[in-house]
Amino acid sequence: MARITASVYTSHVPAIGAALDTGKAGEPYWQKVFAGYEFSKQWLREQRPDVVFLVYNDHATAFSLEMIPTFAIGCAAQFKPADEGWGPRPVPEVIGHPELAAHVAQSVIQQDFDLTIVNRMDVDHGLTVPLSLMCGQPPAWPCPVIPFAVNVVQYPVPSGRRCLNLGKAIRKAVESFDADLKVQVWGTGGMSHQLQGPRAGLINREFDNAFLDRLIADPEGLAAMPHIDYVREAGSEGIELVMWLIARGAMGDLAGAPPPKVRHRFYHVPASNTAVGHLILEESNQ
Amino acid sequence: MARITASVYTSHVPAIGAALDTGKAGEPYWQKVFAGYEFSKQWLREQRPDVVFLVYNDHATAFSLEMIPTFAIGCAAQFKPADEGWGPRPVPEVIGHPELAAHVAQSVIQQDFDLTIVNRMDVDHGLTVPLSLMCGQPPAWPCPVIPFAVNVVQYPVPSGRRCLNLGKAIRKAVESFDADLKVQVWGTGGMSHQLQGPRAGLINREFDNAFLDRLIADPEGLAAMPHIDYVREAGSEGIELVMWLIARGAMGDLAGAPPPKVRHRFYHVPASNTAVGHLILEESNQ
Amino acid sequence: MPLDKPYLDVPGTTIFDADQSRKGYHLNQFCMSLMKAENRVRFKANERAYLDEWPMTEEQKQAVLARDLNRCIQLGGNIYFLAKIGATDGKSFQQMAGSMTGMSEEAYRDMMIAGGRPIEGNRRIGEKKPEKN
Amino acid sequence: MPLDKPYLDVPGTTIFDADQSRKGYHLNQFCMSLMKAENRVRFKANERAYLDEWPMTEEQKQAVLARDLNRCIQLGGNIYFLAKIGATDGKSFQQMAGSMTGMSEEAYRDMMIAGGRPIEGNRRIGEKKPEKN
Ligand SMILES: [Fe+3]
Ligand SMILES: [Fe+3]
Repeated sequence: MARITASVYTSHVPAIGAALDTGKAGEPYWQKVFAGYEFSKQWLREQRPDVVFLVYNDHATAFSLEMIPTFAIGCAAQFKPADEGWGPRPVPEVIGHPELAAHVAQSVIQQDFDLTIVNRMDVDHGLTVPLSLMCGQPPAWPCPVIPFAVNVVQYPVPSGRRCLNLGKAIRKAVESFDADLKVQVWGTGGMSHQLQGPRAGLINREFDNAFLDRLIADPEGLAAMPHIDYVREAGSEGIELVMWLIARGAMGDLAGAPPPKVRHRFYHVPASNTAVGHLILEESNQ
Repeated sequence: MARITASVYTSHVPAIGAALDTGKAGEPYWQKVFAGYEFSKQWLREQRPDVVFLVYNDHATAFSLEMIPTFAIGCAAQFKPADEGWGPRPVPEVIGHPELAAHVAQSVIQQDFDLTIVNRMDVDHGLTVPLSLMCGQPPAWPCPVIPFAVNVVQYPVPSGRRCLNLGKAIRKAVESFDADLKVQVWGTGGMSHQLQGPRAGLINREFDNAFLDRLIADPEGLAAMPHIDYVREAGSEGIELVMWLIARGAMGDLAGAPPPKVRHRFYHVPASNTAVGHLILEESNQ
Repeated sequence: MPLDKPYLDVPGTTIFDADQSRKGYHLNQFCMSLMKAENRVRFKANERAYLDEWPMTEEQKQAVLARDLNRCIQLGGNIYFLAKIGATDGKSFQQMAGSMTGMSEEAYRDMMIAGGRPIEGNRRIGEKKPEKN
Repeated sequence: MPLDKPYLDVPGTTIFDADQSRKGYHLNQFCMSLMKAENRVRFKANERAYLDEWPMTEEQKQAVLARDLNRCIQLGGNIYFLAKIGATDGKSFQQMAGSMTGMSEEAYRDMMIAGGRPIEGNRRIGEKKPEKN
């Protein structure tokens, strides 16, 4: 049977992708960011999953205002890096896992999550920057990826509670898949940042670090935090952090297993407008 | 405050639209169908709603396999009748109600239904045939309509229970809208029919009439019926009947009010490949 | 396949699930293209050439050319998509549905007027049928 | 408007909700069109003519021409859509964000390097600020 082995959390700042793609990764400004992922790249090589279930949000790229799905699961065989206005990122195509994706879709819909099934979509920096941070610049990504897009652009976005429960449902779905696969769930976006209006540039270190603490030790409590707290404390785009609760909900401790091991934790300000946060949690019964 | 005054249930067979549009409505074959809606047209004129919330399914018209939303709410100001392969039906444009639609979307998403918001879509016979049956052939539809599309094309479709609960959530949403509107919820599709394979043409009168009985008197029990029973007993396309539970869930008796009044009930076989069922339930405290 | 499929014992019926959808993706998207009048014209002018623009299997193309809807469904087609071929050919939904049953158009229409195909004997594969239908 | 909006007291912040989305629909869809290289070329060649192809309000068009992103947001624009204008102009997200704060590009960048805009004094409209920012 398939099983979830770890969850990974990381910001997905577009400027990080741009720095890599334009050869600026060696500059001191960016070195401070990439240094936080040195451990992670090594860890991913050692703990290489068979599939990554990657939770992210589309930034008005694949989804315009014509159709805004709350939750969309990518069931295609491949996904192209999107042209977000300055040409597609020069990174590998994303290879999907249609069988597992379809299985998760079926299982999760039957657990009363009203997914939108997507068979064709380009993926933007929300998905490709975490892959770059965790894998560097390989000629191909190390394993298939299932893109799972969450609406955090138009209010109301799904609640923290809904996201945590969705993670639990994804775990059940993965565990009922009839093949011996190691699956990681990644939650991306955040941490505190605001890209709009006179308050742009907002950063809240205390909020961010408390969020990381609670994500590790008190996810059920954290899931009760209302949207307004994210917006007020972490900036209008800080709301992306609700997506981390999907990955957290997929960990075994919420289904009765022992708490996960914290393998890595990193926090840095700034990358462009954003506070970068990163966490790796491993199932302790690995 | 807005309130729900009634729910209407009806099949939405495309051939009924074609019969009307090509002047065949007077033929004996079709007269037997339209006769069942004479009362309903009169009733609708008398009980004219300010908005119809119309639950239907898209038949591979607005949604291809690229994106398949489980639940999609139409928030646009207008919706064009679709070209389903033989040109658009010669019926009026559908005028939406963007304010109420957006309010219901916000409220229902916050009640943990993961809607897809749609701001541009053409509507097919699933939506326009019920309007034709209930309104005849007017130069404009009598009121704004909020299209609510449910995936019943690709398995798994949402469960009966999920649909009934969605109806309850829609009721709460409508009742918290700050304008004095009379809203009807319509559930469409069904009844028994199968359009594919050697079993095409299946009709099950007993199942259909029991479904109508239970929809009136035991919606909570009916909501527990699994998909396989719809498919086995009512044909592969009979699964559309789950959508009737959304309209039923919006009635007040499930929130503590007295049972609704059965204003009209009609059943006829056949219209093309399909058993036609039709029901009008009125809130008793009108 | 690891998907749970409680519907496999329903006779003469193919449920359009994720596996079917994946198998039939390009077949169904081809059908969808027939919703545009200019594509209908191009398809009718040279069916084979139009089909060759789509990454469908040869089997799928042959099934479309032969208008063998049962075969199309086996190969991943869904009836709501396949209906666009029927619309292009000027066929009604009743003609299309009937064509899959092995019955003549007239016999199928008469069966519907007489109340449709009975459920008895049609619930499960191998079930004893009380009458021929 | 009957939508519940608990976020109206957050200073310098516009939440992109259904009302904003409706107001800004065509403005945002115009922005989206700039994701295609040929549209970027056409827009740059004659901005006014390109904007006139869209059913936007005159105010929205003026705000785009002036690159007044705060005004665009007021008129229903969303930052992820507006970012396509920035990309067309060759601006980074940091330059775009900074342009809305009234700060110089340099001052904004330095603020970010120094740890960003502090939360103290920025939680609620009218809140006393412990320092100028
Ligand atoms: Fe983001
Ligand atoms: Fe239908």
